[in-house]
Amino acid sequence: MFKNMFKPLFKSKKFIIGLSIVLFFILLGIFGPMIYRVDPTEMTWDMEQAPSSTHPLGTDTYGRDILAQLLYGIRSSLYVGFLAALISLVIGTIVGTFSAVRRGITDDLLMSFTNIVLTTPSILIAILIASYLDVRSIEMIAVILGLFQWPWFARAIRAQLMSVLSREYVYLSKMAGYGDFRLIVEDLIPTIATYAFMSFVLFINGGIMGEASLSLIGLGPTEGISLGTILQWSVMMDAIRRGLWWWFVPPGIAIVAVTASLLIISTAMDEVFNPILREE
Amino acid sequence: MISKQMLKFIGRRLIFLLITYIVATTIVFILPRVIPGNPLNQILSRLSQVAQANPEQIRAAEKTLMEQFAFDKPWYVQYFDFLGNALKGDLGTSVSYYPRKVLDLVIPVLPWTLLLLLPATIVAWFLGNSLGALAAYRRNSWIDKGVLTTSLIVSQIPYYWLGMIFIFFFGVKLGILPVGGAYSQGSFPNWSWSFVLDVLKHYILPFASIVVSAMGGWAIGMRLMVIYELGNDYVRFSEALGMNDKRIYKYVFRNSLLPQITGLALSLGGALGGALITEIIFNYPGTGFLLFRALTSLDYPLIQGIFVILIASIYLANFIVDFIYAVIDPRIRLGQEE
Amino acid sequence: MSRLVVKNLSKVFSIGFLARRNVEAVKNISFEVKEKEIISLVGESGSGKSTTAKMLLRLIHPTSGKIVFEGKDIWNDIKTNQELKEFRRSLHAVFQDPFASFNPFYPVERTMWQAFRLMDKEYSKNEALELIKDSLVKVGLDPKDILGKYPHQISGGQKQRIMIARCWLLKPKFIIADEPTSMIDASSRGGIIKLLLKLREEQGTSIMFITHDLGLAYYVSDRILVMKEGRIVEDGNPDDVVLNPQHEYTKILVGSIPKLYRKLEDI
Amino acid sequence: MSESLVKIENIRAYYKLKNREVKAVDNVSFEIMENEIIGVVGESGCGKSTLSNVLLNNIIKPLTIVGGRVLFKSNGEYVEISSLTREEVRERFWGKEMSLIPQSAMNALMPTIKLSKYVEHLAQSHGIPKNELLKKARKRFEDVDLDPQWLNRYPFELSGGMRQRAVIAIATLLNPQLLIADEPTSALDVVNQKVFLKILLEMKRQGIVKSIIFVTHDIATIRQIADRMLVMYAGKIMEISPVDKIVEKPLNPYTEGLLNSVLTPEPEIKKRGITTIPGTPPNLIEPPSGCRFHPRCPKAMSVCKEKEPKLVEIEPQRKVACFLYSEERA
Repeated sequence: MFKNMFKPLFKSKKFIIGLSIVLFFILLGIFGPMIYRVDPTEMTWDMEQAPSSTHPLGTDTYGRDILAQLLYGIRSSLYVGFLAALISLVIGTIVGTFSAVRRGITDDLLMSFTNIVLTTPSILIAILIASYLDVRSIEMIAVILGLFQWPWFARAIRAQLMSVLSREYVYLSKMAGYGDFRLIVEDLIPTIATYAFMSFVLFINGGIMGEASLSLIGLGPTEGISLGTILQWSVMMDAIRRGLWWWFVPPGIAIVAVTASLLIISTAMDEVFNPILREE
Repeated sequence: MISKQMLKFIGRRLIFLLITYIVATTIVFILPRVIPGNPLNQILSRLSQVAQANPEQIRAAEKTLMEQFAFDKPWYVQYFDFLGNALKGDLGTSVSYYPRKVLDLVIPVLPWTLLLLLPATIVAWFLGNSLGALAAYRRNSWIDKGVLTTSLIVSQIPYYWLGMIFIFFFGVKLGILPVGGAYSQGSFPNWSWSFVLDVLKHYILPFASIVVSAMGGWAIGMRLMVIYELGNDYVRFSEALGMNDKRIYKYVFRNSLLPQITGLALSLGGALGGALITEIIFNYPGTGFLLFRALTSLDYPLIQGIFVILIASIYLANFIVDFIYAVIDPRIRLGQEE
Repeated sequence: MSRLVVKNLSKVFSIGFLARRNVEAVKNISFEVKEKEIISLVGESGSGKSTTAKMLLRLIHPTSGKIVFEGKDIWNDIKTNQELKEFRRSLHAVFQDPFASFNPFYPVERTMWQAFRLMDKEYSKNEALELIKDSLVKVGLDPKDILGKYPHQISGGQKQRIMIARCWLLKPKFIIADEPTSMIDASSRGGIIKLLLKLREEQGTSIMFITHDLGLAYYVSDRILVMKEGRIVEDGNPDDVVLNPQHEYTKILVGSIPKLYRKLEDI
Repeated sequence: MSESLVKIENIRAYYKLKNREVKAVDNVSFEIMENEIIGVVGESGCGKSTLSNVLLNNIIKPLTIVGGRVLFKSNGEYVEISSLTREEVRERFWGKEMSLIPQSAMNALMPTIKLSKYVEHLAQSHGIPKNELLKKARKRFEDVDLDPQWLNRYPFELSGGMRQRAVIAIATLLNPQLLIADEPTSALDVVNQKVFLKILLEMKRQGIVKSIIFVTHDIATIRQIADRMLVMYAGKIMEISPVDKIVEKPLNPYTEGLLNSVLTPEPEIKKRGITTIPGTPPNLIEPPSGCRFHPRCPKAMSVCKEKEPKLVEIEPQRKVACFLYSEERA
C-alpha cells in the first residue's frame, strides 16, 4: 500500500537531493565518531589552530578538535530533533484526532487550548523553563522543545480528519461494523500519513533550531556537545571578532544543510502529493 | 469605518488574547513552584555558585526572592498577588542590579529591541512576499526555481548565525562595518546627526541578518498562496473579460497577502526569539542582551519580568495585526467569516 | 406491514462555541415505507434529505423522534452487537459520490470484503472470493477488470456498480440510495437504476432514493416525498406530485425543471 | 440566412504530455451563426470544455493546437484567431468580442473588492471612461433583475443566484458578439437555473450578445434554449442539427442513446423507458479505429471499424457523422 504511494517521490529530483544530504548527515552522526576517533573534550596544546592535516577543522581555545566536536554535535542535534519531533507528532496527533472525532465541547476546548499555545511564543517559554532547570539533559531539552511546536499540526490534522470523516467511505466502513479504533487505523491514519510525515520532517527542523537557540543563550544541554553548544563556546570566546572562522562556520553549515534538506524533502513531497502543485 | 461585525471580531480576539495572557503569566507563576525541592534554597545555592555573587548580594537576593515568591502564604494568595502586581506593572526588584526595579531596567532597553525587530520583520515580510509572488507568477521559470531554491536554503539559516557570518565578513575581514553594539563605545545617546549616523551604521548588520534569513520563509509561503490563488475562478473570469494582467496580478497579490498578515502575527514570537539571540551576538543593548545578563546571574525576578513584558508585547502586536487585518479584509469587516 | 416507520423525526445541529446557534436540519418528519416499495425523498441541497438518510442509517443521532425498522426502534431496541450486525446487514446504503465512496489507499474490492463482517456465517477466504466474483458478475462487471484495481483506475459507473455488488452480497431488506446517479454520466445512469430495480424484484428489497433529481424520482418510485427546509411539503404518488402538484414549492420546482419534450413556459 | 460568426475548420487540439497526447478535440469543423444559440452536449471527457477553450483561443500548455483554424468575424472581416497568440486574442477580443461565463460562476467574482470597483477596473483595462461603464453596469444589473445598489457591495454579500446574475451582467457589459457559457448551471438549484436561462435568452433577444455557445451535459437544458445542438463524443462531432429535429428523431446512434438516457419528469419518458449505452467512453490517448463510437454502438457495421465517417449534411441543416446515412454503407 505505502510502497505504491511513495514510488512517485523517487522521481522528484528535489526529494532525492534532500534525502541524500539528510542521510549523509545521519550516517555522519552515527558512524562519524566511530571512524574519526578523537575525543572532542580532550584539551591539547594546539590552541586555536586553523584547519590542518592533524586537525582537519582546526581547534578551539582549549585545543579541542573541532571536527570531533562537530561529529558529536551532529549526532546529538539530530537526536534532539528526532525526539522533539516525535513528541510534537504524538501530542499533535492526539489533540487533532480527539478534536475531530469527538467534536462539540471537547473540540472547542482543545482548539482554544491549541490556539493559546500557538499564539504564545514557544521559544520564550522554553527559555523560561530551561532557566529553572539546574541540570539539563539532551532529552530534557527535546521535551521542552517538543511540548510547544505541535499546535499548527494539530489544527491541520483536525481539518483533514474532519474532511475525511465526512467522506462516504468512512460511512461505509462504519456501516460494515467498524469500531472507532479500526476506523482510525484503517481509514484515517493512511489519509493523514503523508501529511504527518511532512510535518515530522519540519518538527525535526524546529528541534534542531530550538536546541541551537537555547544553547546560544546558555540554556542548552549541560552535558554533551551539540551544534548549539559549539556555537555558544565560539561566541563566549569571541571567535567571530577574532577571526576564528573554522570554529563557528562548520556547525552553522551543518545546521543549515540538515534543516534545509529536510525542508526540501517536505516541499518535494508536497509537490508530489498535492494535486494543485503537481506538474505533468 | 468600524462596523458592528468588526467590533465583534476585535472583541473576540481581545478576549482570547487576555485569556492567553493570563495563561502565560500563570505559567510564569507555576514554574518555580513545580520545580522539585525547595526552589528558593536551590536558587540561592546556585546563586552563590555564580562567581560574581557576594554575601551582601545573596542576602539582598534572599530578601527580594522572599518578597517575590512569598512561599509562606497559601498558593492562591500568592497567585492573585502575583497577577495583581503584574497588572500594576510591579514586576519586583532585580537581584543582580539590586535595588533597581525590574520595570526600570526593562523599559530603557525595550526600544532597542523594537527598533531592531519591527522594521526588520516588516521589511522581510514585504520583500519575501513580493519575491514569492514574483516566483509564482513566473511559475517554473528560472526566476521561480532560483527564488524557491534560495528561499528553501536561506529560510533555514538562523538569524544569529547569519549575524556571525556578517560580523566576520563585513566587520572583521572587510572592516567596513562595526562588529557590535548599537553605537560606538564612548558616545552617549543624543539626537545629533553624527550619533544617528553612528547608530545606523551599527544597525545595518543585525538588521540585514534578520531580514535576509526571515525573507525566505515568507517567499516560500507566498509562492504557494499565489499558486493556489491563481487557480481561482475569478482569475479565469477576469482574464476572459479582457482585464489586463497587471490588474489581475494585483488582485491575486492582494488576496494572497491577506492570510500572510495573520501569518505575520503568529510569526512574531519566533522572530522575537531570533532577535533576542541576534542582540547577544551583536552586543546590541536590547532586551535580549539584558535577558542574557539576567540568565547568567540567575536574576529570576528580572527573567520573569522580561518574560512577562515580552509576552505582553507579543500579544499587543498580535492584536494590532488582527485589527489591521479586520480593516483590510472586507469579509471580516462585514462579518462573513468567523 | 411497514418495513420502516419514521415518526416525528427532528435533527438540530448546534454550532459555535461562545455564541451557540441552533440549526434545524430536519423538522418533525414522519413517513412509512412498505415492503418492496420504492420511495424517493426529493429536495435541493440543504433541504435536510441527506441528514435524514444519515439518521436512518444510524450514522447520526436524531434530536427527537423515532425510527422503527422491522419493528425495532433502531436507537433504543438494538442493544447487542449481534442485533447491530443484523440491522446493518438489513439496512444498507449506496452513496452519491463514487469517488468518495472508496478509500484511495485500498483496492476497490475492500468494500466487498467489508460486507463479510456483517454476515452470520463464516466463509473461508476462497468461498468469500467466489461470492465476490459472483456478485460482480451480477452487476455486470468482469471480476478480471475490477479485482486488485485502485479507485482511480476504474470509472465512476463501475464504482457505483461495485457499491451495488456489495448490496448483492448482503441482500439487505432496505437500501438507501443517496443520489446514486448524480455524479456519473447520463449514459450509464440507466444501468445503475436497473440494477437497483432488479434487486427489488429478486429480493423484495425496499429502496429509498435520496435525490434532487425529480426526473429520477418520477421514473423509479412508487411514492415521492418532497422536502424543503427540513420539512416534508408534499407526499404522494409520482404522477400526482409531478403532474398535479399541490404545494407551492413543488409547483415551482416542477415548473423550473428543464424538460425534453416540452418547452418551459415563460422562458 | 444569417452569416456565420465563427468558423471552426478541422481543428485539432491535443494535450501534449511528456510521452503521450490526449486528442481532446480531433478534426472538428462547424460554424456558429450570427443570432443563434448553439448547445454543445457530451459526456465528461468528450472534449467539450477543450472546445470552449479553443473558441477563446485560451491555449495554455500542455494544450496545443495541432492543426486547423478558427475564424472569428470582427468588423465584417474574418480574423484567423487560431494563428494569433493567446495574448493577442486576449488583448483584442476577450471581453469585447467574446466573453465567458465560467463553470462555477458563483465564485467567479473577485472576492475582496466591491463590484463597482471591479467594473471600474474593467473600464480601465479597456480604456473606457469609468462612469460610462458604471452607468452601463447599473442598467445591465436592472436587465438581469438585480437592484443596481448591489454594485456597491462585495460579492460575498450576494446570494448564490444573485452572484450568478451579476456574473452574466458583467460578462456582457461590453456587448460581446459571442458568449461562451461553460456548464454554467451545474452548481445552481433548478429554480435559479431557470432564471439563468431566461436571462440568457433575454440577452440574445435584446441583441446584447449575438450568439451563445452553451456547453453542458444536460440535453434537457439545451432543449430549452438552443437553436442547434452539437453532439460530441471522444473529441469528435457526431451530429449537429436543429434541436427540435434531434429530439424528434436523432440520427446518430450515439445521439439516440444519449436522448434515451435522459430522465426528466415527463410521462413520455416513463412510457419510453430509459436505456443505457453499454461500455465506457474510450481514452483519448489511443482512441478506437474508424468511428470512435463503434465499440459501443448497437448498429455498428464492419465499415465502422475501418473507416472514419465524415460529418456530412444529409438533410437541410442536419449533419451527421455515421455510415448509416452515407454512400459508403456497404
